[in-house]
Amino acid sequence: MESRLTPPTAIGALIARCEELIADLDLGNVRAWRAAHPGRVVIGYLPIYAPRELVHAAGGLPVGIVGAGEELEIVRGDACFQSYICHLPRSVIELGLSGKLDSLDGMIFPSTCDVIRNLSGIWSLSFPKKWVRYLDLPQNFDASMGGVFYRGILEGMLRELCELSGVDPKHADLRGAIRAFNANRRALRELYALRAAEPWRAPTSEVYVLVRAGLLLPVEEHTTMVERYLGLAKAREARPLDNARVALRGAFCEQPPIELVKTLERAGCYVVDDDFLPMLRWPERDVDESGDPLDALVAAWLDTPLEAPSRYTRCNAEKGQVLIDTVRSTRAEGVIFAAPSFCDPALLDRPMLLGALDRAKIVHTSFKYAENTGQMQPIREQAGTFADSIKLWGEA
Amino acid sequence: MTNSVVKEPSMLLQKDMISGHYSKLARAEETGNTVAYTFVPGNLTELMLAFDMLPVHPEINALQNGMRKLSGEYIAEAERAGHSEDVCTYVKCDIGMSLKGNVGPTGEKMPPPNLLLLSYTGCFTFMKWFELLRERYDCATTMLHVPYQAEGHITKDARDYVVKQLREVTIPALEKASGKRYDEDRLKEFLARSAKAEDDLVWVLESAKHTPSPIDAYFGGVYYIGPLFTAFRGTEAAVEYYRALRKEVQSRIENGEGPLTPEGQMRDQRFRLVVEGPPNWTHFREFWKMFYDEGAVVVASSYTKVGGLYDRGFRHDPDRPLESLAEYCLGCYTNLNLPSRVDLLVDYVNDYHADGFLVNSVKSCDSFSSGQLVMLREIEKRTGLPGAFIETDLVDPRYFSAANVKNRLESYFQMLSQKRATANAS
Amino acid sequence: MKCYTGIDLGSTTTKAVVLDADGHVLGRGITNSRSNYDVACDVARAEALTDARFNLFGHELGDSPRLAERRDDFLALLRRNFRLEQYLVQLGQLGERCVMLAERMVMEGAHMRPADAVKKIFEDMHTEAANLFAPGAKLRSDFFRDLAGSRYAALAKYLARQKNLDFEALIGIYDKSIIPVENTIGGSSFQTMLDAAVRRTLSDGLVSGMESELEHALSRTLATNLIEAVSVGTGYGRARLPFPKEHIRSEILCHGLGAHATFPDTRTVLDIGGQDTKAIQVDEHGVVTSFQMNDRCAAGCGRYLGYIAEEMNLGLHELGPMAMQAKRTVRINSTCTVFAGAELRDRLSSGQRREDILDGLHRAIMLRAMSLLARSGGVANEFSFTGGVAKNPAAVRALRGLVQESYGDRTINISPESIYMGALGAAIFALREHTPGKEVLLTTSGGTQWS
Amino acid sequence: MVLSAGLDVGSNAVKAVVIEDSGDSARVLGRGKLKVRGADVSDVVRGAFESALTSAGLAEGDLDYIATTGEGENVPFRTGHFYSMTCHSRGGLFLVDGATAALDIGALHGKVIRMDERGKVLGYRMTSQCASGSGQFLENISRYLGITLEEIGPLSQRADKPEVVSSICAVLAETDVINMVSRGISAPNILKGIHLSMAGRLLKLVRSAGVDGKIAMTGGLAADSGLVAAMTELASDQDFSIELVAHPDSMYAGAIGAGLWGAFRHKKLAMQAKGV
Ligand SMILES: Nc1ncnc2c1ncn2[C@@H]1O[C@H](COP(=O)(O)OP(=O)(O)O)[C@@H](O)[C@H]1O
Ligand SMILES: Nc1ncnc2c1ncn2[C@@H]1O[C@H](COP(=O)(O)OP(=O)(O)O)[C@@H](O)[C@H]1O
Ligand code: SF4
Ligand code: SF4
Ligand code: SF4
Repeated sequence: MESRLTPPTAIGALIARCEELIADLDLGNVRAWRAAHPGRVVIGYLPIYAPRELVHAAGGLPVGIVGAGEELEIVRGDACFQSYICHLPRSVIELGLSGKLDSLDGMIFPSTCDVIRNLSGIWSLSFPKKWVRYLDLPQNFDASMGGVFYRGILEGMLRELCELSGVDPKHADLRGAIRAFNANRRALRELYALRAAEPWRAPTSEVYVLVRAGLLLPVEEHTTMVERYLGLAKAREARPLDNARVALRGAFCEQPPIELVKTLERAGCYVVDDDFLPMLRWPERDVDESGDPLDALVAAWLDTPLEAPSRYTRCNAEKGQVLIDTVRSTRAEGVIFAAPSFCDPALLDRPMLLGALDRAKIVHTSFKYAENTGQMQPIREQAGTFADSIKLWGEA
Repeated sequence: MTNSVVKEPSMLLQKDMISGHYSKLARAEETGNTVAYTFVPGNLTELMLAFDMLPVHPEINALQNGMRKLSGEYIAEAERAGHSEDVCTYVKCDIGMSLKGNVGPTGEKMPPPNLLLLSYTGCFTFMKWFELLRERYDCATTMLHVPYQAEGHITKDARDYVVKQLREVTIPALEKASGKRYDEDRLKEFLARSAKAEDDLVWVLESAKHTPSPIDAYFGGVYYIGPLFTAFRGTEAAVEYYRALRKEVQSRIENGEGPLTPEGQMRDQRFRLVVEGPPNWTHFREFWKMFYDEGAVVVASSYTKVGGLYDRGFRHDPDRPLESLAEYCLGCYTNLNLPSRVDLLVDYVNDYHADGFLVNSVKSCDSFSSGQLVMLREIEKRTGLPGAFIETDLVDPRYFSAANVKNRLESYFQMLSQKRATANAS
Repeated sequence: MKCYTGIDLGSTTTKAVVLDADGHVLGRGITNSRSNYDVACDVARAEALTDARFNLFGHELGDSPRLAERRDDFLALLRRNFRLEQYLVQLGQLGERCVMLAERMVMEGAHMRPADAVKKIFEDMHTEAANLFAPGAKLRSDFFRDLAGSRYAALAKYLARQKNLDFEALIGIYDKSIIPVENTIGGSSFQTMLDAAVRRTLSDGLVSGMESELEHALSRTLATNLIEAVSVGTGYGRARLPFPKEHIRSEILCHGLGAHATFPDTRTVLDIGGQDTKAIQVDEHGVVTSFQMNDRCAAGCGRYLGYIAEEMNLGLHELGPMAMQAKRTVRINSTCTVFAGAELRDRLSSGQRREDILDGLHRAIMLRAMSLLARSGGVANEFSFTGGVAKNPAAVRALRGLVQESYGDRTINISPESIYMGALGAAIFALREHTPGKEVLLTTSGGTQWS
Repeated sequence: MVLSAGLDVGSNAVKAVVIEDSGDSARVLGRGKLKVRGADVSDVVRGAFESALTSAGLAEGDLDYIATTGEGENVPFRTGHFYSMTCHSRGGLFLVDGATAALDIGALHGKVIRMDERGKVLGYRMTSQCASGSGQFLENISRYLGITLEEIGPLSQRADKPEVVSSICAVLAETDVINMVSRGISAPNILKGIHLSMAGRLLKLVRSAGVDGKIAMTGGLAADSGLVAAMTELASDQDFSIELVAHPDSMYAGAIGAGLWGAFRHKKLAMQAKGV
């Protein structure tokens, strides 16, 4: 039954490099970038979406902060957050207070949920000298209302970023930035397409770390890396296993431990789609490179079919539609809903998504995790049973 | 006499207002009134009244159900229907009630909404809540996005954004749902009455600066804010209620009396506290008793500001109808950023001569709770006073551990008196 | 002599401290908490008074120049023998009950009647009892329940295998019998047991030829009347103590005060007990200025270690020393007490060393404590660690490391009497109740010279 | 005819069965069960397996397939592995004819598994990470009360005034229980109180999985007649139409399911080998 999937050493090395980047909580490579680019800013951003193009245009490096994974010991973080709040803010605060984020000149806290919103306040109380911005993404998607408001925010942000990095706003190359990120997102879309088609060539345990490395790398470098992986993966020797094809949802903000992804694969699942790290993949189309670049970014938020619990869906019919379309297009046989414990947005959204799946006759299963979940056994049992039931009874 | 509970006359008045409202709702279909479901923070009551719409506040139903010990079963019902244990229990209590036939806390049936009016202030859960309600009722929904006061003040851009939405989205939606035309002059009349009642509420809340305090600004305070934060703002009834309340408090001040508790006049005021966070509703009396038994009176609280920071000067303004509504939405307590919340509480501690402050952290509410531990430390630092921290929930009876809360409060009060004793000795 | 008692009725252990009118500690007593709170309280108090008597006795002996030099050895031996007597008395009661239950039991296929088996077990326990308390022997626990329990289990296991008896049923007999036995206060009086202990000790010949002086000192000790003037209760079960409300104090204030009295420069106190953890800040008078405690989840408290010890079939005393043998610390994230056993089995089966796992568990507990400390305002200088878990060397080591990592150099005080801090604080409150404003400060060694 | 073994390696005990599958019907030839506590798991596995073989009168070499469930990695000699809910549903259906769901309550987790008439898993619900109200908890309490596992059920059914346990945390609940004893509450009333609170939680789980009708109790706590009675009582109070059925072999349900799936796989593999 078990076929060994031995990655060619080139892929192994590439993935190992990603894992190293992720595991380095002191952000060594960011520090190195900073040292190599004196005067330019490094700006952190939290889930789930921030227009990184602004930072890039101001000559800076945007760095995604999605928590700290399972290795960081939490002391001060738990002192700031009660037990019934998800894990992400505690590890972010722990990173901050222990000096591991000193290489960042500022932080952007998007309007993802109350926790991240309030974290922005904690941040300004804790680091009064650092640049901190709350990014109020509009929930009114009319260009004349939400659009105008959002454009104002983006303009202000770009101005401040330029000021921080000593760049004349007139020289900020926003269009160039859009181009660079479009290229990156294209590569990631190709990666996801490959995985959906032939998950044995691009297993999710690799895809996940490969994408995640994009939080920390300059975008051009990451694009090259993804393209390289694509070339290697397409050429690799691998044959399919008798696994169940599943789509994963709920993990858009606090990220699951890599071990969880591996556990799913070991339990007989091919993850053919997921909602990991939306900040790196949204919007799932090219941002307009020709017109006014700020307007293009505004439109990117207003007009794309983004589906995440933090974004208002305008009508009942819209709910879950993106998911159902994805399940169909990736030929997933079921959906695993894995959400962080105590994540109100994900967990309040869940009954609605599951309802939509039921109506579409798509099977699903759910469980919760935390970024430092150590006990994989219950998860393995649930995922394994789900895979068993798809495999043993799939056709019938 | 063992079970009789002492109530202030104003409380009885309020009780009538509320039950009157619920029976109006029950008869909404007969009387042809349209019904809008909406939320307390940043509510647009005057605007709804201007369209003769009756508001239903799901949070108020939830808290009333909590006080009437019905919430446990409703929450269980929602969890049975697939809701997670982890999420806000107001939502689950409401969904559970609706699943169980939508019978309101007074035993009368609630009408389904003609419109879901989502004026979204200070909490993301509201948005999910309305999506869930929309799925249940499949009715017209309108969303007013109110930005957060991230910079610690209301920006012009934010206000313009809200006003524009009010004009181009909300008002048309209300017109459509009610079948009535927007009449700005009517709105202005309501706003003028609001401002009158608001003056009296502020007077009452600030009466706690007296020693002894004539009110409890938390356990009593939640009653005092009732009419103004819900369906009655802008009505003549509210104006009268606050006039009566003010008189009542005035007479207590003159007689040097303390607040009325369910067990009668509170005599001995040993500790003056400022409280942050909503109360627990399922064990409200038991909770309150833990305070007055120890001679603790609350002189200021943030919870009484979730429906507007009137004591900081804001008034609804008939001369700037939509602008002042927008500022109202933007200005509610939960829409303040954390540093502003800290500033406000520090001011309360100082202005009201408090001996200490307490955070009641509720499991349900990320909007309130996340960051409270940091606030606690910051306030301790700035005021030099010790703070206390307890954890309960709004309406989930499983999360109220009386022994635990009592243990902490007792320890805290013993600590305050020990501190005072040594301060006096030296 | 007037004395002042503090009683700390904890979830796991019940502690008593007796002070004299000058605030000197006369004696300390401890017992395991049990379902009958009054008994637990009485036993702890009796133990403290016994301890006080021994201390007084030592004092009296000190007056006799001939005896003085051998006093410490003699006293230590006497204490051990006294405990042996106590043990034997309780063992007798336990044995009777167990045999009675076993009589009613049939075990198919067994090569021995259950009652005879139980009799045999108790005979062996009686025989080996003296060794248990012999000088130099390491006790697994301070409590009869654990001491007798572990010996019974070991002997029962052996016998069950040999004679094909049902081991679980034998254990069941013990579990059933121990409860009534520990919930009745022993029949023999202090004096009878002391007499027996003295006889036993004299037979060792350590002080032969000095019997008359001993006699004299003994009678003087017994003639001193210890009159309890005021008792103050604290701890988890304090509300159920038979004390008036004004003689009940929050354990937070008591721990703060106890730590302050023992180490006057203490500004931060961490107390880890059976099911709760408290981080307390105190000022220069021992007055609490801020505190934090865990809420409704007992993850990472002393009980957690209790479960682990049980799972590994170790005594609580042995757990820490074993963890100290770790070569590397395993990362452990879940400290849910109930899952502790499962987590341990998981990790053992994945091939990790048990010393390393144990060390990881200790670190995990201390990490939680560090968070509470941070919540309460951090770790100031000096810092005292109190409660039962402070007796565990691995826990202490983990704490030292973490404090160093997060706060730098801090003086960390750990008294050998750490478990009594709450009771000590309560006793000081009792004394103050009587003599208001009395400031009690102990010497840093944390006790009287004889303890 | 196929001979297979099913081994359920649990956190509390290892259960082993030997199954004879003769096409239309199957039967359990032998059983073995050993507690894990304190011992090396692989020894326990071996021991339970041997005693199942002995009671079936067979030797390891007679078996066509050895299937595991639970912590299957501890069984190096396994032929294949199936996940626990796949096995409990199958085993539950085997033991309780016409069951629409299996309720598996073990030492640490409770799971309800909804299935169709062929034993296919349609959905499930599981208790959360927090171990409140698990079998382990009940076991600790019974030790504290000086009661053997077998006595729990009968005693609980003698209760006249069950005392409710308020704490959600199992550890704090233990202290609650000590408190109760100190207030003179009788063991039956305490046990029944615990059973009722567990029953409440489990029924909630059952409801949330959308299950009604006949439910097969599987796992260790199926042997606890007090829990089953409490659940039945509470369900009827709540007008919840379920019928809970325990079988003397319930604690072996996981192992039986594994054995049955093992036999199924063996036949399939044999057919493939024949080139069918
Ligand atoms: N001699 C010892 N060695 C190691 N740990 C001990 C020892 N005695 C007690 N403990 C630990 O202390 C805990 C009990 O602490 P204690 O302060 O008595 O708690 P409580 O006040 O809640 O009863 C036990 O659970 C155990 O972990
Ligand atoms: N007769 C009984 N009465 C009550 N509980 C029992 C009985 N027999 C076994 N148990 C409980 O069943 C649990 C073990 O269940 P099991 O399904 O074997 O768990 P696991 O699969 O996790 O090892 C133990 O916690 C034990 O307390
Ligand atoms: S995991 Fe959920 S609750 Fe936590 S920060 Fe992210 S979106 Fe908010
Ligand atoms: S999270 Fe808080 S503010 Fe939001 S709905 Fe719940 S209780 Fe209200
Ligand atoms: S069972 Fe474990 S996780 Fe649950 S409350 Fe108790 S200690 Fe905490």
